[in-house]
Amino acid sequence: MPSLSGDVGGLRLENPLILAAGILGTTGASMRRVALAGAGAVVTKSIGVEPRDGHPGPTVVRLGVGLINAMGLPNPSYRVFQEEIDVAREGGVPVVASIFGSSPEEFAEIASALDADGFELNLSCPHAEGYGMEIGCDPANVEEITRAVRRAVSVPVWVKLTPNVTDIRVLGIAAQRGGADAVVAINTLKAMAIDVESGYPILGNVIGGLSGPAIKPVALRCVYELSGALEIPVIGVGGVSCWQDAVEMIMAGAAGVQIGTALMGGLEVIGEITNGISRFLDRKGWSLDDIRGIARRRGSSASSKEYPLSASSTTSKSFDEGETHKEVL
Amino acid sequence: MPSLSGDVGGLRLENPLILAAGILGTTGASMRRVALAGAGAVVTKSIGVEPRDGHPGPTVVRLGVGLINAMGLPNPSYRVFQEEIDVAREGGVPVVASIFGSSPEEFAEIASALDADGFELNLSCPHAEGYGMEIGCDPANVEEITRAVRRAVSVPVWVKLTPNVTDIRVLGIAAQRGGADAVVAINTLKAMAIDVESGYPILGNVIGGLSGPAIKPVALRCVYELSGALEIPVIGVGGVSCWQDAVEMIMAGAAGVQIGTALMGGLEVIGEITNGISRFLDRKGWSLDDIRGIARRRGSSASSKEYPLSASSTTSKSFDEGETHKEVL
Amino acid sequence: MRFRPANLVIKDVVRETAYVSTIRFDRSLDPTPGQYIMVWVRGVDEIPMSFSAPDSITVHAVGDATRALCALRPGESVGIRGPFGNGFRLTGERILLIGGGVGVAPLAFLGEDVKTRGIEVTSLIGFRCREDIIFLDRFRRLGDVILTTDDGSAGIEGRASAGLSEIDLNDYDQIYMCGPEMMMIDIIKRCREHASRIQASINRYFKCAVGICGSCCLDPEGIRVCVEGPVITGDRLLESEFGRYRRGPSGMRESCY
Amino acid sequence: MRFRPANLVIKDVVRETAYVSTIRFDRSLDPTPGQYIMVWVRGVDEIPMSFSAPDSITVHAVGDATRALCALRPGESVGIRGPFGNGFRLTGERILLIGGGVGVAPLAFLGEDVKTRGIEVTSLIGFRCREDIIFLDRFRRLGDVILTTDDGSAGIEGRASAGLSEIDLNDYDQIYMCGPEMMMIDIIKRCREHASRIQASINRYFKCAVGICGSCCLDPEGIRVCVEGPVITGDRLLESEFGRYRRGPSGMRESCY
Ligand SMILES: Cc1cc2nc3c(=O)[nH]c(=O)nc-3n(C[C@H](O)[C@H](O)[C@H](O)COP(=O)(O)OP(=O)(O)OC[C@H]3O[C@@H](n4cnc5c(N)ncnc54)[C@H](O)[C@@H]3O)c2cc1C
Ligand SMILES: Cc1cc2nc3c(=O)[nH]c(=O)nc-3n(C[C@H](O)[C@H](O)[C@H](O)COP(=O)(O)OP(=O)(O)OC[C@H]3O[C@@H](n4cnc5c(N)ncnc54)[C@H](O)[C@@H]3O)c2cc1C
Ligand SMILES: Cc1cc2nc3c(=O)[nH]c(=O)nc-3n(C[C@H](O)[C@H](O)[C@H](O)COP(=O)(O)O)c2cc1C
Ligand SMILES: Cc1cc2nc3c(=O)[nH]c(=O)nc-3n(C[C@H](O)[C@H](O)[C@H](O)COP(=O)(O)O)c2cc1C
Ligand code: FES
Ligand code: FES
Repeated sequence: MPSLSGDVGGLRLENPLILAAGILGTTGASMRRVALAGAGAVVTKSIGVEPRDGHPGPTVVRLGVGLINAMGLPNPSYRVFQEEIDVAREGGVPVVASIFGSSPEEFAEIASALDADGFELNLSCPHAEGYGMEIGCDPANVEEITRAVRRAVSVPVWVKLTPNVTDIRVLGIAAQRGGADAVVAINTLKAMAIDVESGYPILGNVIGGLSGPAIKPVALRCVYELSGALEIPVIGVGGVSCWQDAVEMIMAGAAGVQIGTALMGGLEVIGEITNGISRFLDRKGWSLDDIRGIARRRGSSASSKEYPLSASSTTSKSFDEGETHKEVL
Repeated sequence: MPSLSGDVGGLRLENPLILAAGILGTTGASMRRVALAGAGAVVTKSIGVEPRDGHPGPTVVRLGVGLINAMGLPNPSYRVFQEEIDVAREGGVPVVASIFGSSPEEFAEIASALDADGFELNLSCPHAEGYGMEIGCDPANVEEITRAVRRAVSVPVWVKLTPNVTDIRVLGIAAQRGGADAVVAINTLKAMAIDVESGYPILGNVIGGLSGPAIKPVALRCVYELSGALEIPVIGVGGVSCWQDAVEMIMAGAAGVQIGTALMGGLEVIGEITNGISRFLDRKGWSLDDIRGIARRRGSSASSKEYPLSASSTTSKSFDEGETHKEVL
Repeated sequence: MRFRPANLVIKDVVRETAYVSTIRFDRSLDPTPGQYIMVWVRGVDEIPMSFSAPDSITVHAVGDATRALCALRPGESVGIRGPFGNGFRLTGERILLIGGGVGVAPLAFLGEDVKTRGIEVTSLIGFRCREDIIFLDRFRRLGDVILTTDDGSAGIEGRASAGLSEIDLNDYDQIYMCGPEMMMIDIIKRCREHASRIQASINRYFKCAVGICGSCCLDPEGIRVCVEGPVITGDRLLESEFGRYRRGPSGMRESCY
Repeated sequence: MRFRPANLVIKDVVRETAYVSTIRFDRSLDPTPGQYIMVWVRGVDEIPMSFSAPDSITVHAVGDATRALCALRPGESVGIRGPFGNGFRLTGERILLIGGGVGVAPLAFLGEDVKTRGIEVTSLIGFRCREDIIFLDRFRRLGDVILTTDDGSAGIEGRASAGLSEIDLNDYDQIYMCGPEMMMIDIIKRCREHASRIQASINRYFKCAVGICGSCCLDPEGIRVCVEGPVITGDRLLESEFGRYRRGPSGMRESCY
């Protein structure tokens, strides 16, 4: 089996599959469980300065194509969160603390206070007033906040970007300028759902963020655009639910791949994806490095109308039809 | 049966369901066929100044959650398109010409030359260099182009907006200021797909636009935001594939609803949706006006934590479980 | 599969006590006893509720959402997601139900469900006082009932555990439990040797109810109570945070009550 | 259901003539004769191709994509979407196949498919010259063959229609046709009275192949040839644009050839 280990945004990971922020990340025990289920690293729930209960329910709407959530950044504040990080670390993989704040100072305050293997700056949550994408849409904020955290800590700093902008590359460049070790793309798309029987918006917060298979094509485009524009690595997230999705992300240029909504189907999906990637590389005789960003190299030949490179010299028989892209939750 | 007729963006329609631009809109005969299948109005393929063959194939990627297309605005130019509009009009419903250009002058040139029941300005196509969203992301362009067409013609002018921006309301306000009779939201989301067997981006143009069920939650949010910010009507489009989707759009504030990708399943869906809306209104004893924008009125009570209004006094037995929201293609 | 909240019309609302009402819907949701639904009281909140029958929930009005729920009238409706969760696993020929307060609701449903299969049911149910008693008739129809009240106004005086002396737990193949956390942990600890035969329906703070947000996770295993529970066996509870602490909506540890 | 392009590895490429090659894949796609696939020659374009057998296509190199396709070697692969379209509808006991050029490909597949069901097959196939002839052996194995060449270098001299005099169309329950548009419309017009018994596989400019983009629509009914075709009956073709004009990639009308 080919090795899946490598450096992802300044951390050495056994495999590139990472638990996404806000998914089973409230308690240390649950992150430890995800780590033991095979994740290469885990990211915590986003943690702020003060405790927050989050938005009233419903906080999620499940759709056939994904999930809309408006949790509202519930968290117990960084003051009580170190113990959760410590428990999560017993899982034996790096624990990245996702943090949010309303200013560079708040971000730096939290990052300085927590001992974690890395920090992910949530500049992208689409449903919390005064936080997340409300400040993260402005490249000047992104740069300044990144720099503040970069100065405050010595571990890797990742910046999680919102796709709800005209050009995500501008945000990526700002993060890079601020000293980020990697960008993470994407957070959820601003979305809503209405209950036709009553006319009520379903989410307690009316507007929330769309995740799951629906957003994967958008996430992939963002990863492709960012990896073409940046020198720092890009970590892909959004709708990954099978190994093919993860391979697509890596082919678009991702150094690592985060997984969130797909865990709704159970933690087994982690092992299924990492095994799937291994089997795929094995069948093709490729390494992770061989396929990372391959879409850009291939894509440029498309426009130049060159003769195609041979896609594969193995027979398609080895491609199990049962392993087709699982497009829906 | 309750009446579905009414004014939509300056046009009197028998029902609010409208064929979306670029869907079966290349030939007059095919638009006539869609009209005869029950659409309240039809919008043509986007027409430009010069003939364009469009992008090399593949031009579409079908996913479980939707479709990604990069047609590349193929069109025979407005110089030969009047005959198609004339044939389309034999369908007995208004024919709206979708047009695109790279400047206010080009837009005005095309609009002045065509005799149609209305114009829809494509300021939102995400995969054609120099056109569509490349110019339509800038509110100044939107306003200027809208004004130029508004001056050139006397029929209703609709402006189709891109969701690939931070705040779509800014574009809506620009269109309104330019004199638009309505805005149409949304065009597709910038997206891509990669073939894992070969590493090639699937679309000939690499990047395309995502449509279908995947984008409906985003479209709904855009319609909700726009209808709260504008005085002119909003026409909703994006992922509508069953009557519930159409009702959701209207509840979010849409005056009319366009349908595109769902026609992949056959033209019958048009009748299914309009019938579904009628039956729903009938069962509830509501009119289209009663439900238009209801989500905003309900939504505001959510935050004030008032006691709930009764959703319905009919029994849920009349809600056929077979009629659940069809979330996937 | 249905994903969005379904519209459920209320058929009737029966006031059981001053603070507890049973809300019956106009159709059954075909749940397993012990399963729950997320009930969306539109404009207020969405909260978890166990079934007290295939077509009803029994609600203790303790806050905004439960109060709003109890104030709904027949013909009005709620949105529901579910049924969710594992529910009680039926095993054995003779079973014991131990319930406290509104926690007796899912047990009454369970008892009625298993009774049709010829299973022998004994119930031990406790309330604060005579006025709080609910479903006594339903339990009597199932078999022997031991009743306790904290103030002795009916039945044996004391917590439900006071009724334990009336029975021999060895007589039962399985023990099903639902009630206040301190009551449940107290009983589980008293009869540790039977812990693996105890199935307890527990409460944690549920938000997503689909096993993804992490709000309901039980230390130290990280059990997602919303999907792997709400019914957990006594032996697993003994090794957990249960009875020591729980987490509030922010994820902050709180004492349990 | 599979949505994305499937990866198909090429097993062998048989050069049939200077410009025509048969590309055999390493597995069958289980098509109905007359159905087609969208073949993605990666880095070049995606084009429609009829099946010449359950596991092969036969390609006339006329431009970028078809040339690139014919240049692929065994072990290389293409992406395919499909099978798409209606395919030929089998009806009757005695059938006639009328093909021209590379258009004979789907007819050879049809003939071999129906032969296993004991249907009597006669073929009338035309080519420009002796060097262009393909699949003559396959058609001979099916039954009587009438061969024409434009230059008379083999068989009857003239277009395929020149061979019509050799047969009585009344002998056939159904007539299946594929070839150049002018050849097909010419024959359909000559035997108008049989038009409803003619099934012709026609070409239009396909882009999406899922019935949504409108590129392939046939006037005046707006038939979406990619999903409702590519096989259309002669009587509908007589009432259509077929043989008068077609549309290019921009939607512009062009003369047919
Ligand atoms: C699986 C399960 C089954 C339940 N079944 C029943 C039942 O059959 N009958 C009944 O009366 N109650 C039941 N409950 C408890 C019920 O959900 C809470 O009483 C209710 O959520 C309180 O909401 P509120 O807005 O009225 O009160 P609040 O004032 O919001 O809260 C009162 C207390 O209820 C708890 N609570 C509030 N929201 C939630 C939530 N989303 N998830 C879990 N706990 C919450 C908190 O501990 C809080 O301190 C059940 C809880 C769970 C987890
Ligand atoms: C249903 C159907 C089945 C076909 N089956 C076969 C077959 O079995 N064997 C075979 O050799 N050819 C077949 N063709 C024709 C084949 O698709 C074209 O020859 C091919 O697309 C040419 O592409 P190119 O890039 O090589 O040439 P180009 O230089 O791009 O085009 C040459 C000509 O081919 C036609 N064409 C190009 N692209 C398309 C397209 N996407 N759709 C339709 N026509 C197009 C145009 O008329 C164009 O003028 C079929 C076409 C259709 C619609
Ligand atoms: C229930 C839920 C909670 C989330 N909470 C957070 C969060 O606290 N911080 C954050 O940066 N992203 C959060 N996200 C976004 C995810 O980390 C991820 O970016 C997004 O869901 C897309 O990935 P997915 O499709 O794999 O879920 C949350 C997503 C969901 C569904
Ligand atoms: C194949 C295809 C072609 C399209 N062409 C156009 C176009 O020419 N002009 C335009 O404004 N929108 C075009 N669109 C966008 C649609 O009009 C519509 O905004 C979008 O598809 C979302 O709606 P849907 O989900 O119902 O398809 C096209 C969409 C598709 C799928
Ligand atoms: S309530 Fe979200 S994981 Fe259980
Ligand atoms: S090719 Fe697009 S509709 Fe037929």
